[in-house]
Amino acid sequence: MAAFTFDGSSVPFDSGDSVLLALRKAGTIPGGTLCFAGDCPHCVATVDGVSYVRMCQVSCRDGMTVEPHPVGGAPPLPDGTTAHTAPLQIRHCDLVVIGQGESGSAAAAEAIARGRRVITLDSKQGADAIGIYAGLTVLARSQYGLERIHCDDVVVATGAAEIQPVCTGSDLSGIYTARAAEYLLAHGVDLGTVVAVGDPPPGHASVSGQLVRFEGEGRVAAVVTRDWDGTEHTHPCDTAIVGLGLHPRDALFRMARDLGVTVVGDAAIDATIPPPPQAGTICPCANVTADDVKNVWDRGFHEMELMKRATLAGTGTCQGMACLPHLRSLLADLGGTVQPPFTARPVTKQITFGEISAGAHLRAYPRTALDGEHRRLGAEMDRIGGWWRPWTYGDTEGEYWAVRNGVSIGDVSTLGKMIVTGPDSAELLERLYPTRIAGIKPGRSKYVLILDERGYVLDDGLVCRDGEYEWFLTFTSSGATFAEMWVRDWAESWELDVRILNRTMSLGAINVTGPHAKELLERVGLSDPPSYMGHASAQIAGIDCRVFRLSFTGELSFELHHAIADSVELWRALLDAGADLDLRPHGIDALLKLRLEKGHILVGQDSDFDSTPRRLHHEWAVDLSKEFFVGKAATIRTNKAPLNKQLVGLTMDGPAPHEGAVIWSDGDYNGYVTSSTWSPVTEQSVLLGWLHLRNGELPTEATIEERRAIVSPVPFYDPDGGRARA
Amino acid sequence: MNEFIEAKVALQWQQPKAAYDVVIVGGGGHGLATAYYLATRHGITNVGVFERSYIGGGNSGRNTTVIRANYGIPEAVRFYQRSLELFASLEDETDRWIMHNQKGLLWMTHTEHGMRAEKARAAVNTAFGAKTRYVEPEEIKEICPQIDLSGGGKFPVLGASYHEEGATARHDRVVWALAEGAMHRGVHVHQRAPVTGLLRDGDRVTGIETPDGPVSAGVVVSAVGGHVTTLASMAGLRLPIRSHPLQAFVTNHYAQAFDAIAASTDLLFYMSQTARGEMLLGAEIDRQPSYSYRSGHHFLESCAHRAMTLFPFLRDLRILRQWTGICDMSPDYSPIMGKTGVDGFLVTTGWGTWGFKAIPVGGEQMAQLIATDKTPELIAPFSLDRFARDRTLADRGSAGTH
Amino acid sequence: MSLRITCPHCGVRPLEEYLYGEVPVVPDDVVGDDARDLDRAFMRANTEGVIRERWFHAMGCRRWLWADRDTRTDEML
Amino acid sequence: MLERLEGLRIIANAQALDAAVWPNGSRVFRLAADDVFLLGDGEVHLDDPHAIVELETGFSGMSMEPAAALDWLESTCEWELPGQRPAFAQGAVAGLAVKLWFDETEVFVMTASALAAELEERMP
Repeated sequence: MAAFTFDGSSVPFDSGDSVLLALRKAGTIPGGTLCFAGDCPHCVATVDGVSYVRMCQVSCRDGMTVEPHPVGGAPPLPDGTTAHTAPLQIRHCDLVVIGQGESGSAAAAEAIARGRRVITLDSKQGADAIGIYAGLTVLARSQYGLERIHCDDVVVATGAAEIQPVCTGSDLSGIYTARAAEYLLAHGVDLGTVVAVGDPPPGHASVSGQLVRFEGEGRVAAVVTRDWDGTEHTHPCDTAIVGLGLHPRDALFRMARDLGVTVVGDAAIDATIPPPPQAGTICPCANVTADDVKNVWDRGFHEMELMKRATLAGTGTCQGMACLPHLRSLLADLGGTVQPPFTARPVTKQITFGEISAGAHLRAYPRTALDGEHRRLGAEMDRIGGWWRPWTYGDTEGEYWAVRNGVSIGDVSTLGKMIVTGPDSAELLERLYPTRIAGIKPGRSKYVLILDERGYVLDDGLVCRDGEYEWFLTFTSSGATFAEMWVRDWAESWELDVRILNRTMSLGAINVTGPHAKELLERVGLSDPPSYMGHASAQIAGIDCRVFRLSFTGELSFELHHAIADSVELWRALLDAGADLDLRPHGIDALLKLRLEKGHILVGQDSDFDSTPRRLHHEWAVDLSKEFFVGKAATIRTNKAPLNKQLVGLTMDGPAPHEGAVIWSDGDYNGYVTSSTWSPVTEQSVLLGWLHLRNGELPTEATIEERRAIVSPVPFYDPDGGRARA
Repeated sequence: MNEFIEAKVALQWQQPKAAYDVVIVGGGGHGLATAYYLATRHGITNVGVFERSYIGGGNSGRNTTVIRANYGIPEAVRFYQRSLELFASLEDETDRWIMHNQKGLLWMTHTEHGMRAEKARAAVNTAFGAKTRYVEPEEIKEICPQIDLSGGGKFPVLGASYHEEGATARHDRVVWALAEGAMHRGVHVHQRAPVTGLLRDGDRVTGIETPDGPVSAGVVVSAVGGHVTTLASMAGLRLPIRSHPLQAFVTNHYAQAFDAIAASTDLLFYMSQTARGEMLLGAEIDRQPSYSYRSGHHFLESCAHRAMTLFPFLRDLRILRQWTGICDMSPDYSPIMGKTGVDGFLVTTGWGTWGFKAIPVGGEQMAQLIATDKTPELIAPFSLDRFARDRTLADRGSAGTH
Repeated sequence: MSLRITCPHCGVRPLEEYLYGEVPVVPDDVVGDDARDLDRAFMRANTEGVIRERWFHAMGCRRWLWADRDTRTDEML
Repeated sequence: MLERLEGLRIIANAQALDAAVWPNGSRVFRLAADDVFLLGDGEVHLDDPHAIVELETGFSGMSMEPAAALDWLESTCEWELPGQRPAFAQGAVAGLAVKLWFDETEVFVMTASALAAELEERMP
């Protein structure tokens, strides 16, 4: 016969039995008034590694393992080694009906007759609604796994639960609600001598009087009732059955009431307020007794929510299904008014992390077309500026020297890139950028800052002009999406006639940099390189490129922009052509070193939330004589305040302090290091950092990691830029 | 009876008076702490706290209970370090159990850039007395054995900043200890007492309107969460505040086994085990401003998934309940405290996602300001006029989520 | 959150496909260039009620749309 | 496997795109009112002197058998797919920005080439 393991013992079962039914048949049953309906918390156990599972809601499977929760304690944290997964199904319909009892079925039939697309969920058929969310969206767990159902309307027809008895002895085993008893009898379970109170199941009569307590050792042995005249009667029994009335299973409705969800049938009945409990456990999940509630009340906790928080009643597994009627009754008795139920929040049926995250994904980081090339070359890849990029090919210093002394290539495909055309394109850019745009001639480029309306630096990049109405813009790698939003937003708000195309993910870019860059590019077909800060179209190794002459590394540099379909071919052609020049690629680690020697800022690393051009020493990139640009009013406004800090260059002997190190002046905090590296070519550590002014003056030196640092002009290397312009 | 039932606190409710020296709008942690420190440190007890719901029913009751001082700028590190110290002694001072538990906070990172940021955090923390150091993966594993350092093969842990004094406390207990301490000394706290308007005499605020009539006040302090711009507008004041939802969820309770507070900036979640044994998780704010307390399923799915990436043991844990708070965000992720330019009207706001951890220090400093009419040095940088003075506090370090 | 927003080009899509865009509004009673600039940069009505806002459909057409939303309920109008 | 697509990207005013005559046999994906991704050979004439017309290799795509595609989309797509054929639709699928073309014989799935590897990992 099929069997499962419970608390180390084998328990046989009949096909279709729930775990709880099989246990009852075997004579092993937990304490508390069992409902066999998934409402009460008495039958929770650890089933196949998942705790807080109601045994009445799980069908037996051969070989399954069921462990009771520790008495008076909590189950241990699992180790996550089970392979429970739930596939995700996303469905769409007009109406979801939750509950397929009489009223639910009728609601569904009526809607179907009107031609609406209806999805029904019924926990008796293994489909538990987890929550109703804005959208509307219903989450459910069914035989198909996790279901996410997007719909316009929801009908809650979840019926009503039976009220649990609260009195001395109500935690004994052998006590059932009326429906549970009916269910057990229907499954042929012998209940022995039965005593019923309240409304009994069919075929049983109730004893008269009011329920006072249950008696017994572990198992119920007698029910004690009291007559109207105070006389107590003891009724010996094997099984006690209590029919105390119903209260609505309306948590799903209450959590979504303001979303236009409707409730029908027993789920819509007024909650029965039972007589105030005098003794016994009100909240079985958190083990809160009637006396506990009275004690807390007496010390001023009169609000339902305060009571809940002060006792934890209602915060456990059943989320108040067992305790809420009694709490309301007791608080009404103590305070004279019936308080509304405490809030209902998702989830209503508990769900595991594994189940809920079915179909969830981590953030995706795009890869450039050269990703495979980097990996083949042994690069250590890292997430940088939202992309996967090569941090180093394993020899950062070698990569560095290749740029300074020879020639090197780097993948800068991640740069934000945008085409702007249209009759108003010049006007748009003139308003967007804080520097003059009109004077840029076709074939020329200009370094630009982007300011927000607060006058703070958001991003930087280039404006390149192709023709009267044609422009190409670049932005930082991490700024591309923002830049597109920003440009489109302003263009729309000014109602300018422009065309905008974000080319970030369509164009690759390879930086060819180093004293031998020109020589290398000549070999692959660039006979007429553009002058510094110029750009031109050219065929490089047979590939259509737009060649930009600029320099971030401080050496002679050309950026080759091309369709990403050609990236690999271009990259390999360059590597081949430069083999005898000791050409090697450089990663981001080397690039950051190279640019820092030149004092080029990295927006986001060297700049901060409040970085005005003045604080960044970039006033040269702002032309306040322009009639208008975004951030102009703010720049004028902030320039009126005394300057308090600036980004400065610093040099030190010895190894580079770490980035973020604190800068001290005369023993006081005076800023922090934003960028820091050992500079091989100048043989010192070079830094950028924020320094506060003292009495309107920048200090000339400072202390960093207990060593002396000198405030120094930038660039630290090749200050007149001769190498980049070579 | 469970061991967590509040067994000592006794709240003493009074009828409202027609006038108080100080009226505090908002009976959450900050409002009650202000009242508590006014009463205990300055002997000012003719104070009325007006709460539109029940005490601690706003963000004080909806947060994720983390206490930490590992911020990114000196002003904030100093401020929150003071709060951390006040929290540590609050149990002794009030003789009430707030379940304060110093656990240590691990802020994991998975990128070179992230390592740089956590090292920077450790540096500025150390400089201002907060105990934070950079730790390598081996030590992370010792502190938090449940972690999968490979991040499911997708987000390997490269390092972390370890904030040794990071702690948690039971949010409600903090509120009640402060409420009781204030009430016991004569402060009036009124629940279900909404403020519907402000009394004005010229430009000066002189009291509040309530459904039960006007209440005059020597000074009115806004300590509300979520609706501060609405209240401030009654004083003719515009604030740089946007209110955003912040969501969280808990599991059922399990035996204590997860000792640290764990967070990851790249994966955007944080997690701790409560005194009762629930795993408590949260993430970042929703991007659009909103006053809706409604929880979403996308947050739940996504946050659960991200957390499982580092902590595979979570897979079989059952989620019990999710909820939402409303966070008042300032443009620079720092609080706004003190005078407003409107006589008789003070604010303590902009608490974003970090209001709980500032409760004692926020109350202490506001009380000092009220008692002395001078802005204490510790909160001078957080004044409202910093935006006009171009002295915003660029604290990317606090733009974390808890 | 899991609201649904109607993109005029793409159709109804969940909120997670969009990025938020705010439309700052400076009241007329804020006067003076610096005061207006400061207000636009930092101050917010933070309305409890219906606001007009912008959403950028990042996962679809990558264009901005206008929407009205009640911040008390998150209902899209 | 998603293959890199080679087409034309055309940004022009909406009226010009509405009026354009597209080459026979080409597929026209209207990404936005002013934005077309065109797969196919031939000349395009547009009544917009400021139109941007560029070689576009930034997308990758693959063809799926309709039943398999719908099966996959049912577990990854939070919005309602178009009912008619042929149809173009775009939005988040498996958490990524995906563009879909439906006709009687296939579902053509496209995304940015930079995310193609990620999308493949998220496909059946």
